[in-house]
Amino acid sequence: MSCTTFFDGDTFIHRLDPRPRIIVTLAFAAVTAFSSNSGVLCAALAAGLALAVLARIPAAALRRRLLRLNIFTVVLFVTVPPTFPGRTAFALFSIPFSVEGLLWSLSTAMKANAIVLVFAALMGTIDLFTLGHAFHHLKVPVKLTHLFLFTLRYLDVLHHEYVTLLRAMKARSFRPSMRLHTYRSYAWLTGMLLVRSLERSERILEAMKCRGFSGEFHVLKHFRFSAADAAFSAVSFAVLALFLAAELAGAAAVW
Amino acid sequence: MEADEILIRMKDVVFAYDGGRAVLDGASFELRRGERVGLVGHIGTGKTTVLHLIVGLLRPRSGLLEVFGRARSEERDFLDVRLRAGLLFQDPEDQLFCPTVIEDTAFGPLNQGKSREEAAAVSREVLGMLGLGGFEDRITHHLSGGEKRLVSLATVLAMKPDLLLLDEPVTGLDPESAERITAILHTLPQAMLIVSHDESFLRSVTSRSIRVGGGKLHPAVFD
Amino acid sequence: MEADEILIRMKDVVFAYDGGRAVLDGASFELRRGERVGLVGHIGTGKTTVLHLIVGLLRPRSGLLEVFGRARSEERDFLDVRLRAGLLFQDPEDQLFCPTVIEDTAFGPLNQGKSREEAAAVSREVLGMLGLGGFEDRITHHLSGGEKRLVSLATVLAMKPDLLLLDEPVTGLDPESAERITAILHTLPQAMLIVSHDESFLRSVTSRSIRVGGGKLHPAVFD
Amino acid sequence: MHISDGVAPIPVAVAGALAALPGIAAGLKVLKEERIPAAALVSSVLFLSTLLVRLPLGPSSVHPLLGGLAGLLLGWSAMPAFLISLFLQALLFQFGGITTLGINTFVMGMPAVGVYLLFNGRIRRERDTRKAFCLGAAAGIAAYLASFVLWAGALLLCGRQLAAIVAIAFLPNLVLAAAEGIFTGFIVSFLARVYPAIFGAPAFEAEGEGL
Repeated sequence: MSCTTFFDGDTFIHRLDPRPRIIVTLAFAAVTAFSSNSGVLCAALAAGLALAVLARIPAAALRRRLLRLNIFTVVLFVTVPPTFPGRTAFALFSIPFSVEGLLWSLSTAMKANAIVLVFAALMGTIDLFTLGHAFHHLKVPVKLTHLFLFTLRYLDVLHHEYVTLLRAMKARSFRPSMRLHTYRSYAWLTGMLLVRSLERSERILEAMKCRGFSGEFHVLKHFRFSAADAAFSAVSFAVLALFLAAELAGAAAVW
Repeated sequence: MEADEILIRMKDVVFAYDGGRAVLDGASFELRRGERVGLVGHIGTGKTTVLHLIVGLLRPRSGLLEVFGRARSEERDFLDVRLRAGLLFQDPEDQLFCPTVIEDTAFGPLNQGKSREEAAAVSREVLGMLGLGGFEDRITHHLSGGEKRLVSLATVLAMKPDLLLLDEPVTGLDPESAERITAILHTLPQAMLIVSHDESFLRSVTSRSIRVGGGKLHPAVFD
Repeated sequence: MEADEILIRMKDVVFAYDGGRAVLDGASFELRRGERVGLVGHIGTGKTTVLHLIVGLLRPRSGLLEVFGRARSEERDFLDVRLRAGLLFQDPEDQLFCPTVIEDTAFGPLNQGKSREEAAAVSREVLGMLGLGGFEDRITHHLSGGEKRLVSLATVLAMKPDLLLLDEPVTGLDPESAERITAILHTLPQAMLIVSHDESFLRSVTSRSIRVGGGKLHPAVFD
Repeated sequence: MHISDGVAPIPVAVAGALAALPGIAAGLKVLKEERIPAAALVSSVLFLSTLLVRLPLGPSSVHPLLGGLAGLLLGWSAMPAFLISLFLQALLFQFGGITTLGINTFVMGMPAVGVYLLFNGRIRRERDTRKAFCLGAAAGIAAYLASFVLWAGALLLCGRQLAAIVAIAFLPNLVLAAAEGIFTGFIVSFLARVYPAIFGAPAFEAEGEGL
């Protein structure tokens, strides 16, 4: 297993410049989080689904992610309506569930799902390293970009070390149970990885110095903003503008 | 137990890493009580894989695997194997994770359900046997390469295994440490399966060897 | 430069890690332009230490160290050494820290003050020479072990060094990759100091070898 | 202890981002270029550990959060480190969210920085295993509880109707804080014995006095 997998593929979404994809994702998330209009939320959810389908995100992976998200949604539906003031929709074990509470939970769930879908379709389809490069070109601070890239670079290396050590523990009959021994063993495993990773970081710095490192990082990857990217951006922002207009015009017509 | 009890029986085992081609493709062999068998072959042919299959860290795609007289296929079948078979990893860095030597040697015995006192006692005994008396409170991470190898061996022996699976126990060691380990292996009563590419070492320690190659296991003949 | 110019001169060098006993204790040797010298010795005897001393990652307690004809002792003396001596690390994971292959190979040239275009050009040239054409945009950590070693070598060669310091360049590689690296080393014009415990590899690539042992450096004789 | 997308209204999301920003900037400012690999590798391990370690607890198991440990090891750089690891969690596993990245970074990162300011001086000098364990446990519990308080506060800002969630989460989180403390204590005592220099966050400070 790799910790840095992404939804690889060759759809037109994959071929788009990562920079407009990042910006559109952020704009979409902001507009959706701002919305309360039922029509807009339905449209946002539909847009998210459409993009996920267009990006050919494997159904199983998508289901897994949505399931994880919606465990939280279920918590909302159980906890919010009983305490939300408003008309009673129904009562469960004599606990009243309010209509307003149910609607609030529903709209929150729709927002969350729509954002997750778009996030997965537009940004989850970018290789993480390319994402780092795109951040650089979007003027994210250089140190943050490189912290991100270095974190990614060694995630799988360290993951491999973790798995290997855990396997050796298993070979010595280690089985997790609710004992201090288990907590201690996991803690030592983590501690050992920390020690080794710090030592490795020193070797990396040595390797950097050997190649003349003087405090400056360089990014060589560049992107081309093509006609397709312009079209994608234009359509996306037009749709988002429509969402905003509908939201502002029909704010009264909630549900 | 009978003297010629079969400890390991592998029959037509097929194994492939995820998405890769088969590393083992119809591999068969047997190891009996008291036997010491070498496992030789080029890098990447699957020597380590064989050891990991035996303790269930990897699972075959197909084929039969019997260890200690019982067929093993699921995780819980192997729990008992791991209590009785000691696997020495090639790189001690992959095996040692506790702060001090004695904590590392006591880890296995504690997992076997021994009390702290018992685990400490068996650790001291094994460390003494390996000439590591006085190493108990040394920080494992600060030991030399040769010392780490010896401590790894101690962590395995502390579990009093019936079977030793050793992955390159003397590779890269200075001659002194290598000789020390060779001498120790000579004195141990357990059955052993030893991966090594050092033929003179294998000739000295084992009674026969098996060559891994082309996914199969064959009796090996040294030049 | 003269043909027999001395690239490295070490005389009576003493080195010890913090609080440890001396790893090198009066070590002396010379390496001349065009020479290819092997460095052999058991694990933990200080082979890697010698390479790290030469580029100033470690500093001797005492003794003389001249590289490229000048005595070197402080950090700034070594800045220039590092731009002209290419050190290949034992573990490619430590050396390949950039996301993509071309960024890794261009890292050195950019630090040497080359423009982006020049750095990219020299990277492409070196990658092509090593048979890695088309690897430019590959993510380094997805490469195979052999490919990582080759890319590490490319990152070093892209700096057009006058001297190569190679730490176990073929260890752990499959025979194919090892042969490929051996063949490449044969074609390179640079002087080389190569740490390896593979004697047949050293015999093929180097003209003489030095043995590290007991803190000293001696001419090595292979059996 | 994350807040998901959709829950936070825009003003709260923006406020959260603005609150996190100075800490992130400070963390980047004190992080010297040549310490970036060290900070990145340490935060990789923390990320992996929170993801992969499952501490058995009753019939279930829990993931550690390691805010306290992050503070002890990374100092102010824990802020950008959490920003990155929360971004990755949102992108790869749908924990947290993209609009709530700022709030979540604040919730996780500020307690880490607080622990650093409170405990770092002491942990650097501590060589006694037992005391190191206690300091680590205190750091772990303090950061966990502080994160819980910030999380609860942020959730209540998002809407009064979420109070029930906070109420339900209260008791379990006290137990989780204890598990976190024990786990962190063992890690810290390990490090104090094996590699005390690791608490030099000196590594991640600018020359002289960090901030």
